[in-house]
Amino acid sequence: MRTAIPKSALVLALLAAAALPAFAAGAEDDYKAAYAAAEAANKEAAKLRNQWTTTASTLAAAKKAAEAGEFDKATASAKEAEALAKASIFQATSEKTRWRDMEIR
Amino acid sequence: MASTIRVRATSSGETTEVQALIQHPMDSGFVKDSKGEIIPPHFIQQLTFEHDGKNVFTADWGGGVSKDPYVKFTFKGGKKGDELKISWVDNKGATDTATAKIQ
Amino acid sequence: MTDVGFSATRRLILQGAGAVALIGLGNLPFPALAAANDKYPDEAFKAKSEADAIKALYGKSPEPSDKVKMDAPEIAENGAVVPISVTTTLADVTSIAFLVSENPVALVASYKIPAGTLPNVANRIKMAKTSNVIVVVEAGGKLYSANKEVKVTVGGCGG
Amino acid sequence: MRLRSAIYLASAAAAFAALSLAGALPSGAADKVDPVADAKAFKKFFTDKFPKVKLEDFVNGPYSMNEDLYRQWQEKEQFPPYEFSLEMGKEMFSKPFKNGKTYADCFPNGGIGIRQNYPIFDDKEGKVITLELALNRCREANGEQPYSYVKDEMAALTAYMAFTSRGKPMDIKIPDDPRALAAYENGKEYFYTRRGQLNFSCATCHVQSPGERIRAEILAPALGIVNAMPIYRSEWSGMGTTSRRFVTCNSQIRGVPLSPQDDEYRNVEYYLSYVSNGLPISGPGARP
Repeated sequence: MRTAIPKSALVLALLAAAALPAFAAGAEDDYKAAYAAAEAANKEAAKLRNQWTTTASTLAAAKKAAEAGEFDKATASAKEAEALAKASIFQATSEKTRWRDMEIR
Repeated sequence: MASTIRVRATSSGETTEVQALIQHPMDSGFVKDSKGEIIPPHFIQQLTFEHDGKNVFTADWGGGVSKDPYVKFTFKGGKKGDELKISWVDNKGATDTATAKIQ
Repeated sequence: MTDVGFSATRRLILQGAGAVALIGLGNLPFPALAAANDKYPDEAFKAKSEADAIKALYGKSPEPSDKVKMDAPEIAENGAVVPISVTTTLADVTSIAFLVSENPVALVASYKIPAGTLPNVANRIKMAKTSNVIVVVEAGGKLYSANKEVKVTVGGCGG
Repeated sequence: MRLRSAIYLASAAAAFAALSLAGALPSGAADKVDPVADAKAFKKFFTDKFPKVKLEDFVNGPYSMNEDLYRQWQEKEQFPPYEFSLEMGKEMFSKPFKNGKTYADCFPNGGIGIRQNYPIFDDKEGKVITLELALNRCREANGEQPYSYVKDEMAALTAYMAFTSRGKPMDIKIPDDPRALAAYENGKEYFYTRRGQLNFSCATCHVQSPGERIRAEILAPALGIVNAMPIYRSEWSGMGTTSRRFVTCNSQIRGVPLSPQDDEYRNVEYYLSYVSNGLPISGPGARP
């Protein structure tokens, strides 16, 4: 039994979540840039038919923090969302060929 | 509208086995909806079965009975073609009644 | 709700419970049934613990009996729908009650068994979490019980 | 900077996860689409894995894998929870539309006993048509509003149609048409592709782990899983169609679900139904 799956999924999730902000300057502009980047990445994931629910919820958290004027927090969330979206893109791209390894034949 | 009551009553000659399924949400009053608000209690409190003018079974229910509740019991007597009368009343005062023929 | 409202409701329902349902007088807390049938054990269905519920229902406590046979799953497939049934060889059974000790309200169902109806009942109940299920059988004026733990991994009470 | 390396790490983790999975399974390029060989291998995989389960019993999902569950199911089936939906479907099916026509006018054999043929491949459109899609198209063609694809009326209608096909072997045809083969292959790809933050494919649960518990639930085998649709799930406290199952599976692994009846969902249903050919229709079903 390949029980490695949930574990590796967890690793992936943790690593993605670890993409926390290094230098949140606190400016609204930083947030806007980070949010736009995250949104763009998530759009690309949508094209690949592989968005993650966590990307959407992290984006929502970023927006909420920004509305409350907490731009450090908002930027951090936006960057996390971007990392999540990029991980989903990577997943979709690599699975283009890898899915066959799972196939029953 | 279709009845909320489904009954299967089968006579073996000596006894009659009765199974009933009622369409009802049976909200206990302890569950929250997707918005986090409590769904108010809404459940059947009493379900009665009469055969030949006589009560053969009464169920007193709380909110802990499953949605679309089910119950099965057996009584002595009852023959094919006899009628069974089933009624329920819930905590909001709603009721329904149906009759079923014993098979 | 005021007393006036309460008795007005009572009258309405006594005149025709069906009509009340149709015009959707709904949302009355508990009095409706008390009016339609005063034998509904309201207090017992408000008790939190099984001991209080049994006391409210019967005014005494049961003793365990191997003549009460409960059929319940080891692990419920889903706490929302747990099939439980009971049969007994005891004579003169007048009622059978099902309780779940860990539910917010312990008493789930109480069945009146008139003479001529066999003392076996099957039903489907909700369980919030892993808990003891207790069946109480009233026979010849005495109370007997059976107990079984049913594991619940998906709770049937939301959340 | 940190962000970049985090993504790289995340990517590496995903790659590692994929590789560690790949290791145990034979890999190789499949150039030719061969549904007949696929279906044979699919059945063999499950019958080898569960030698005690009869082929036709796989349609009973988790109940075929666990005795305690089987007993609870038998008890439920005495008066199954889908009964109301089934009756509603029967009534709806025979009730004419405003223009006087009925669902029967849209289907071969008046819609009775034909569920085992769906999804079909429509060679005019070049696409897979599921039963749910065909039902809504029938409504629209007769001037009625379409229903939600996931529950309520749609589940009731499909419950009734499945009921009239109970016991009939699933009989999905893949015509000799490159578009049909492409749809089939796309469905297969969807089935085996890992997605969502949890990095699960449909196969992770329903091929590798059926019979095991994930949290509380016993996973159903993919073989015959569509034969039981639609289902009453205690978890949903109600009925759901095949689309509903796909949507909820996707959300559970933290993937954003597609819209019901998007091409991928239609194709994956086509694939899953085809590889379950020969197994009886058992729907409507009841599931935990």
